[in-house]
Amino acid sequence: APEKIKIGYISTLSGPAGSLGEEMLNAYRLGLEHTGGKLGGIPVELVTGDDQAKPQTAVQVARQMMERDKVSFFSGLLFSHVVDAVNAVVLPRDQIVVAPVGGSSETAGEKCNQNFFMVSWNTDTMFEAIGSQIAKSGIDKVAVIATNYQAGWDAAEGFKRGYGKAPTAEILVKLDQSDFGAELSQIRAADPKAVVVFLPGGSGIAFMRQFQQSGLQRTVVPYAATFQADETTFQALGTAAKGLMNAGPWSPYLDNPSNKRFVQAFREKYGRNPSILAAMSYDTVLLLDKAVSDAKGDVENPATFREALRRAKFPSIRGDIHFGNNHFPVQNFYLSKVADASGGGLHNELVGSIFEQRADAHQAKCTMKW
Amino acid sequence: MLSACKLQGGYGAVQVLFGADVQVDEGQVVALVGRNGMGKTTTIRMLTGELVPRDGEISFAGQSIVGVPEFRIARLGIGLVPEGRQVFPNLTVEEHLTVAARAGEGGRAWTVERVLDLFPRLGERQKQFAKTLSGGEQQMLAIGRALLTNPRLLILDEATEGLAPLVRREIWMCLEAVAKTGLSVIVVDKNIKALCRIAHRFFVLSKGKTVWTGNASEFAEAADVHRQYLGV
Amino acid sequence: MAILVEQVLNGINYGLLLFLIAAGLSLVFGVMHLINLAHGSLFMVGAFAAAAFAHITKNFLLSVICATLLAAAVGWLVERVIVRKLYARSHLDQVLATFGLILFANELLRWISGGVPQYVPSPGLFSGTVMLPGGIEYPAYRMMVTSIAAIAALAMWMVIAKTRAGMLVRASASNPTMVRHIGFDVGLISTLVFAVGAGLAGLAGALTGPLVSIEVGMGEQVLILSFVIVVIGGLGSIRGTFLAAMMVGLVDTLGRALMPLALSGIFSARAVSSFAPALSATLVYILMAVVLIMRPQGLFAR
Amino acid sequence: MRHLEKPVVLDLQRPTNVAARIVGGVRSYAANALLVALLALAPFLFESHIVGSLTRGMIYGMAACAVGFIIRCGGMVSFGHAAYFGLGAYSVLIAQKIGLTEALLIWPIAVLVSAAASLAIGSLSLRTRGVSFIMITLGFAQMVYFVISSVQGLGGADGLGLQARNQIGGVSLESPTRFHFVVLALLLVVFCVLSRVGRSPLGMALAGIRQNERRLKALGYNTTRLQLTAFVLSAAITGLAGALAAEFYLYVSPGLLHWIVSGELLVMATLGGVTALMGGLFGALVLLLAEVLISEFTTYWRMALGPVVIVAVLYLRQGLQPALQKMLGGGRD
Amino acid sequence: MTEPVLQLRALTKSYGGLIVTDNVDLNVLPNEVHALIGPNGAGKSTLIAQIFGEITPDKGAVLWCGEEITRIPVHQRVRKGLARSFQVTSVLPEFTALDNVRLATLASASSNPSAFEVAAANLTATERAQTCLERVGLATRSNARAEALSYGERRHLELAMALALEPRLMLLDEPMAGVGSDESHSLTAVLRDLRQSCAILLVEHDMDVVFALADRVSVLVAGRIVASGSPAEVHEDHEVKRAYFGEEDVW
Ligand SMILES: Nc1ncnc2c1ncn2[C@@H]1O[C@H](COP(=O)(O)OP(=O)(O)OP(=O)(O)O)[C@@H](O)[C@H]1O
Ligand SMILES: Nc1ncnc2c1ncn2[C@@H]1O[C@H](COP(=O)(O)OP(=O)(O)OP(=O)(O)O)[C@@H](O)[C@H]1O
Ligand SMILES: [Mg+2]
Ligand SMILES: [Mg+2]
Repeated sequence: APEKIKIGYISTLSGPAGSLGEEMLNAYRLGLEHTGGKLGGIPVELVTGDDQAKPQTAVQVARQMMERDKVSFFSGLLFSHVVDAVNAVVLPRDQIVVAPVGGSSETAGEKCNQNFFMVSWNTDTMFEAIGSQIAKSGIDKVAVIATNYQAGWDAAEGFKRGYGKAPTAEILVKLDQSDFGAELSQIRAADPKAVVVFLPGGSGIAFMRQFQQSGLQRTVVPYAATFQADETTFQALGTAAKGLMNAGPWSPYLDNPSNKRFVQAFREKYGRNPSILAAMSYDTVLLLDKAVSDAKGDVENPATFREALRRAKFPSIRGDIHFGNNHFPVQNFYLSKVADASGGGLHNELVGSIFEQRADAHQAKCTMKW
Repeated sequence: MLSACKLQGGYGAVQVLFGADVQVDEGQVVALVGRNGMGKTTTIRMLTGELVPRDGEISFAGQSIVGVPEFRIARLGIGLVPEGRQVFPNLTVEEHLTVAARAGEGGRAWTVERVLDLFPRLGERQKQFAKTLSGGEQQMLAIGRALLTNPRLLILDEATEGLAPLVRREIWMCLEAVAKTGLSVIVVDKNIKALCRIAHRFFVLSKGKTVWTGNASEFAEAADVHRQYLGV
Repeated sequence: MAILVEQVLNGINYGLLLFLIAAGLSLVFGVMHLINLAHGSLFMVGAFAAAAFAHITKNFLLSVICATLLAAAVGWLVERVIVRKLYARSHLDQVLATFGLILFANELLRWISGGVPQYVPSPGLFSGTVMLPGGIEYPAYRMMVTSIAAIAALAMWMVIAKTRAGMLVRASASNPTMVRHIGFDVGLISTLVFAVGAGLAGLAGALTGPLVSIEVGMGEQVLILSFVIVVIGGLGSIRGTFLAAMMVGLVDTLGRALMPLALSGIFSARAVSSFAPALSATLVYILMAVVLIMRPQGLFAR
Repeated sequence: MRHLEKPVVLDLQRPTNVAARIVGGVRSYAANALLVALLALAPFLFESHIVGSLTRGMIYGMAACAVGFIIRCGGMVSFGHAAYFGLGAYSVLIAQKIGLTEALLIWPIAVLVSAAASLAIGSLSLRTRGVSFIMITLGFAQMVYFVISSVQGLGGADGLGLQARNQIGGVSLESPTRFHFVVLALLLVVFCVLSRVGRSPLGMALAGIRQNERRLKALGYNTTRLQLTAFVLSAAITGLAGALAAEFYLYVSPGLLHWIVSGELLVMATLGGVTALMGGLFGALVLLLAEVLISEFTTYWRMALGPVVIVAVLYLRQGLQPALQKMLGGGRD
Repeated sequence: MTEPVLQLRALTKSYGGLIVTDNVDLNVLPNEVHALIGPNGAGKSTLIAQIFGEITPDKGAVLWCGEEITRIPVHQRVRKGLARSFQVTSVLPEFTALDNVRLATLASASSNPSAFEVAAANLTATERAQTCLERVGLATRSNARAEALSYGERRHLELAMALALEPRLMLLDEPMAGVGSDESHSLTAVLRDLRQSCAILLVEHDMDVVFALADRVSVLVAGRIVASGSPAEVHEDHEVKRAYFGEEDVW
């Protein structure tokens, strides 16, 4: 076993999304604090690199980490296109990637890889959960609005799968759109009871604010994935977030010892609940800690480390989870609702569970067996 | 009223003036003559503050104006009709006159009406943008604009350049009329004959240096000066 | 039919908003011939400042005024320290230096704000909707913003076209040396114009704040669109900028609304829904290309 | 272009003495020669990641030199060269998708694709001049950006990875050193072409167009066609650089087509000095190395870069290459 | 009678309501100097620009040796043998005088400038350029940058550039503007020399020059030709006196 484990931590640390990267890095560090700065008992060095949310930059950083820093494995990724780019240069060289977030339907399906592990979710599964929840509550007219790119298409597909049929209106908008006058009029014309939103970054914030001002909020219930409606966006959304229903595999109010320790420690440090991105980042550390210890520290041997990751029974803050054959988790999904917090501000109230031990829909397309 | 002594300087490292002098008294018309490129325009640029002399002294109405910014000098009462007209292409004739107008003292002050009386042609083209005026019209506009700032000293640099004989004559007649109002004038021109009619005093520039000064009759006599410094 | 009317209204609305953003840019270009890439950054400063002032004063109107003034003050400072040295330079140098300003401004604001998107509440009075004739329910805040933009447009046109100050500004645009010769301090005029342009950008940012996400980098998104508008309108022409902003607003909005319908006869639903947004995003640029090919100097060249 | 102070003048009066000519030649190319030597020796001197940065710098430098070329010759400020850069890169992606792996086939295709696009875009854009030209080139580049980023088969807005680097006649380019030398060789070829064209009657006419287009027309030159020729040449080179970028990153995404890339290429060209043949290369290397070095210490590295760029523009008016050349003893390239 | 090199037939151009060129008929014979005079704003420069192709006329035709060229672009007209000078000097400021002229000789040598030969190596072009500079008396200044030349020298340089094109007709728009009297003499001499090889359409306000050079004079007033004939005839023409010269000659 090596004396020290070097983690190649690539994330978006500058630019508009830099704050998300920072939130995740904070949680990752908190996780390492809780494991005593070690993984499986071996001291850890965190080598961080900023990808600027650009795949090309990420490739540069990843190469540098492999060649100069000789990292043991990669972690810390945020955006799916950056994950794809890093995977392209890293996986063929038998380096293992354990990403907290950023999995696309392709990496879960045809492009699944034995060296790639996704700790959190697949975007479309979350929207599958939303679709299924809306269907359950008997809503018959739904509008979907999503950004016109792979993740947006995944979200729309996932929704349809869960909902069981096509929505009344499906609107795709360009990346970074900030004016939604035309779209809100279209939604109003469709007269839906719910609107499902997948607009990443500032686009989503702009939509929610204009949605609030349009008066549609009185008749239409907005649904989104939890990572769009949590502590990372509350400040920017203000009252526009209130009433937003959201689905995800985790809530700060899940009742298990790991989660309690995490949430409490995070609150002490930052004075608010952790976001779901922070949670996934923290959970990654818990997974790695267990896997390294199972592999007896032999992280330099991909086969051993891979097996350990696959079968790690770690004390996840999400409770009971395990990896499917595509290295994406099989887990529960919960419904939350943004509401006023008792101490002022907003929080994500846990409403109930949607799916139990749900595997994503792409597992069948992945040929990997283990 | 204005006196410039031993002006030296030029553009960056290029020295153009090597001791140019000009003096103008109240109500006097002074002609500055010399061949092409001898530094007439450069001298004027120093008088109006566009260039700062490396050496020499300029005083106007009893105060030194070396290093004073151009717009302050203009406000002290120096009006310029520059070489090449320099009208504002995107302003109409009317707007030129509005923008330039600054109140002058007494009943003799120039007003828009008086300028339009002097140049009836401008009155006909009040709404036209200056870029669409012909050369002569632009020249009239440039003179009108300078007059409206109600200067105490008017400087004209090649005001008849590129104009038809008829218009040229018109401009000369206007200048004569203007000079009669008691305004001090410095005029640069190639037309020696016309200058002799209106100017009281002559300064001849050669290679950036004032080489001859004298009054109109002396100048008319000085055939050698004409030959040597003016090439006629 | 009603939806079409509503979409036209959306387009006009968006156009006026864009005008407010582009007006300052057009003014500065028109007078100083300066390509100011940092205009977007001033827009961003306005939005962030409004959020901060709203936090302190709890008063929307006050925060907008303060933000506008702050942006104007920043403009004043930037003009005196940096921009003034750029007037006599090539457009290329201007692009480069103001690009440097963008980098700096973005990082500075990221550092100050912690990189988290900011929030400014929409004012209580305008948080609801208004009922327009024809049964169109419309966000009151948008109506307010666009009326302010319309007033700003009118005021700018009046000042520039009708007042002596406006003439002076236009004169400085074409021949600053001659303006000095008739007794005006062109340096001061430039500083003032730049500050007014910055103030307009700040006002636009402060007013747009409640509609969008106030975040670092918001300036660059509006920057390109503003330049497109200024160029279509004819460089430096406020009237042209106004017309171009309306055209862009309408083309963009109607494109987004109608493109899927237009394509749906031809392609499969999947292709339509993914291709329509891309195509409507290019519409504005197609509009610009067509205008420039027909009239290289823009709609209203000076 | 109002203020390109140091013009491209064809000096007739070269020293006649051969020795003096050689010494003079070496001195007036000193900055360029040093840089090329540094690039050539880099794989033996530096760690691999620094070599990687230099390779990247050469790729962007090639594109920036092409951008600088049409400013110097033809007075065209293009804000849309990202389109040709991106098209070159996407050509590689598409070629690989249809099963090609021979670089000597793929790269010319990339060059042709970019050249063809620039022929169409350029002939429309060249109806305008000045700021309108800047904006219309940007407009066309944005169209290309939005269209390509909506094509699902090319990965949409996310882009796609390449399988591996292409080969030259069966020789793999996977080795960073080998790839570095291939890029360097291509860069030198590009410089030869640009230098030769710059001294030709065409280049002279183009330099004339920058100064006074109306005069050139009055001399009987079809100025628009000459400008189009230069524009297409520049775009073709940029396309080659784009293809190399695809090979370098092994990942192609619309980010390569984004207007910010056009802006960065302009910044590189100007920072390095548009009057200099190799200005763009200097600009690109300095900018990218600064990014790599400063970002080691802080994620706020742009806060330092901004003022550096501003100061460079205000006080280093000619750009880096001429300034360095002056330090090394006179002459120009 | 020889065929005119240039004929204008009912040429008309207006801006908005203002008719700048009004039904102008004009011809220029080979090797004649045809002067065009008229008050400021009469439309002389506009007419020159239409002949040269920079402005497209609304109506009428421009004929070159009998062939219609009303709508062909500038560079093709230059190839046919037209050249012009500008009312405001127009040279390439960053080039040397020699390179300015060489650009002209290279243009006349081939319609498509080569991209791969070295311009400086084209010795014939260089020699011809040098000859043209000599003809206008600028040989000693051939290596000075154009921006460093004096105004009068720049005027001469412009003529040299026009000469290098070996035109059959030169359009000269106020070649004497801004030039002092001694230089104006030398320019007049150059022009007199020039008429050996080509026809000249001369716009000029300096009547001394006009009467020294012109074979024929046409007078343009408010866009219309009001008189045309030999210099002496035009000088005595009543209409012209009223509109252009004015009655008495005190100034
Ligand atoms: N901006 C400038 N930069 C450098 N040199 C200049 C500049 N302007 C003029 N010069 C030079 O200064 C000298 C004097 O020029 P100036 O314009 O003062 O002459 P002038 O007597 O007015 O001539 P003209 O009769 O032609 O108007 C000339 O040799 C000219 O080339
Ligand atoms: N683009 C335009 N729009 C409107 N009017 C114009 C335009 N161009 C020229 N004009 C008008 O056409 C008339 C003729 O102008 P032109 O420049 O041809 O005169 P000119 O005879 O050359 O005068 P000068 O001797 O002063 O140079 C002028 O009255 C001018 O105002
Ligand atoms: Mg002069
Ligand atoms: Mg004229």
